[in-house]
Amino acid sequence: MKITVKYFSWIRVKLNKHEDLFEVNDKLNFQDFKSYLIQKDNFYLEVFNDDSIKFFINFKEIENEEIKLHDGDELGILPPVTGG
Amino acid sequence: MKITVKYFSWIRVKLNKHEDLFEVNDKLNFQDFKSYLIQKDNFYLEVFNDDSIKFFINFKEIENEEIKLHDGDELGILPPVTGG
Amino acid sequence: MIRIVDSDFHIDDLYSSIKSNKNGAISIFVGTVRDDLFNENQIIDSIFLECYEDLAIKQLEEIRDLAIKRWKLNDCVIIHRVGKILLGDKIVLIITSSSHREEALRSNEFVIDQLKIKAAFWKFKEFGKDSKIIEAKKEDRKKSLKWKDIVK
Amino acid sequence: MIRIVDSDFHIDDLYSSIKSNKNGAISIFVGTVRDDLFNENQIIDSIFLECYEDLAIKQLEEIRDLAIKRWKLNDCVIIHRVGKILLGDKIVLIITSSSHREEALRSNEFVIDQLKIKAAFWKFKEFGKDSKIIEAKKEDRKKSLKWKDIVK
Repeated sequence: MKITVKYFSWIRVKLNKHEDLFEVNDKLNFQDFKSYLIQKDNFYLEVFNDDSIKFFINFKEIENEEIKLHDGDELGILPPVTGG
Repeated sequence: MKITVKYFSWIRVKLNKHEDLFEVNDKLNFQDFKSYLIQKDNFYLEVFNDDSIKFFINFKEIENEEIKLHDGDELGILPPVTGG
Repeated sequence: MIRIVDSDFHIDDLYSSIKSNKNGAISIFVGTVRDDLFNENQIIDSIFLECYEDLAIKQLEEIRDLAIKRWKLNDCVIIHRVGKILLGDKIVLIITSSSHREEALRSNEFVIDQLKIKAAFWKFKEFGKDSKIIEAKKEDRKKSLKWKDIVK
Repeated sequence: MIRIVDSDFHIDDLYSSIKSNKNGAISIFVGTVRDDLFNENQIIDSIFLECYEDLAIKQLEEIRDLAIKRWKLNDCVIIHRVGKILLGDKIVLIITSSSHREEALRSNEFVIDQLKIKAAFWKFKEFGKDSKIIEAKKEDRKKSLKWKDIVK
């Protein structure tokens, strides 16, 4: 299945891209997907260990890391917001 | 000396005029002027007994009733305001 | 800027007058003619605003100066209409501008609370050729008390 | 009305969109680009606003709906700019309209306080081709806590 990951703020700047499209095994949950990303690039470890960062699946904040992912899901990785 | 009296709100409506010009003796203070007005028309008794009404001499609220009046002074008689 | 005016005005014009690179937050309050002022089954579509202009200007300036001093505002604008004002139209507009939102918001509320009880304006409901005084509200007096210890 | 826009806007147009005979009080907040964001002796004359648009719209709608429900507002408008914004220009505008001023003012403050910590926007200072992230402020998080018991 395909998962889009969206980057913002300093993460977008550091990675120098707005998004990635990952092709992963079906039946992954968010926790599995985290491990997958960390394995791909150690940078994600920093992201997942930073408790100021929030994660959204399809525009809904993740409350339980065991949430199942589905084909076409969009993961948003959000550093602290500074709008207004 | 001449004293202008300005009427507003229900007082203006009741008297059906915006102002009066009174020719009075020199050396009157505000208290004397009150007596003068009440003598002229009993209606002023109602006005001076109504503690919701405020009195201004030359756009300054009267704090001491013994304040001296001067030729050309303007007395504003103000029912509770309702602007904004 | 303090103005007593007898016709409607544009908010953008007044906003332009306070535009400054020092501003981070601007609060604007608009008071309008509300239809539930008219709950007596009478055909009314306007109010009439009376004013003791020279005194009102002085009072609005005093309120503005207090607000600027207390909250270190960059600017404060007060515009008040007089005369006939139609249902839904603006009666008063207050702009407070500051570096930070807390100051802009708090001072804006102070100005409208003070204006309601301290500035020489009087409202009448109009029906046909007749008009009726709108009574002062006790709540307005109560609301203004909360500023006693905040603005000295 | 919730809008994310990439150019400046007129306040009067937005004010017209909420005009109603039910309104007695309208509070408008405008957040602008302030020059003291730029205190590093760098030649800067703008900020850049990044946004996660689909999420931000949803978050702004949630904030608006909470405000309308809690203060029984007649309307609530939120406009947020994105992209390059020049010094002094508007970043955000919030309108809350109500019968009474207390509700309009309080809800307006709630909306800006929430927006600051909950909506997916990010600010950068721009100098030449370079840009630098503007850090989140701890005070904003503290300010938002005061609403915890007021809006549930």
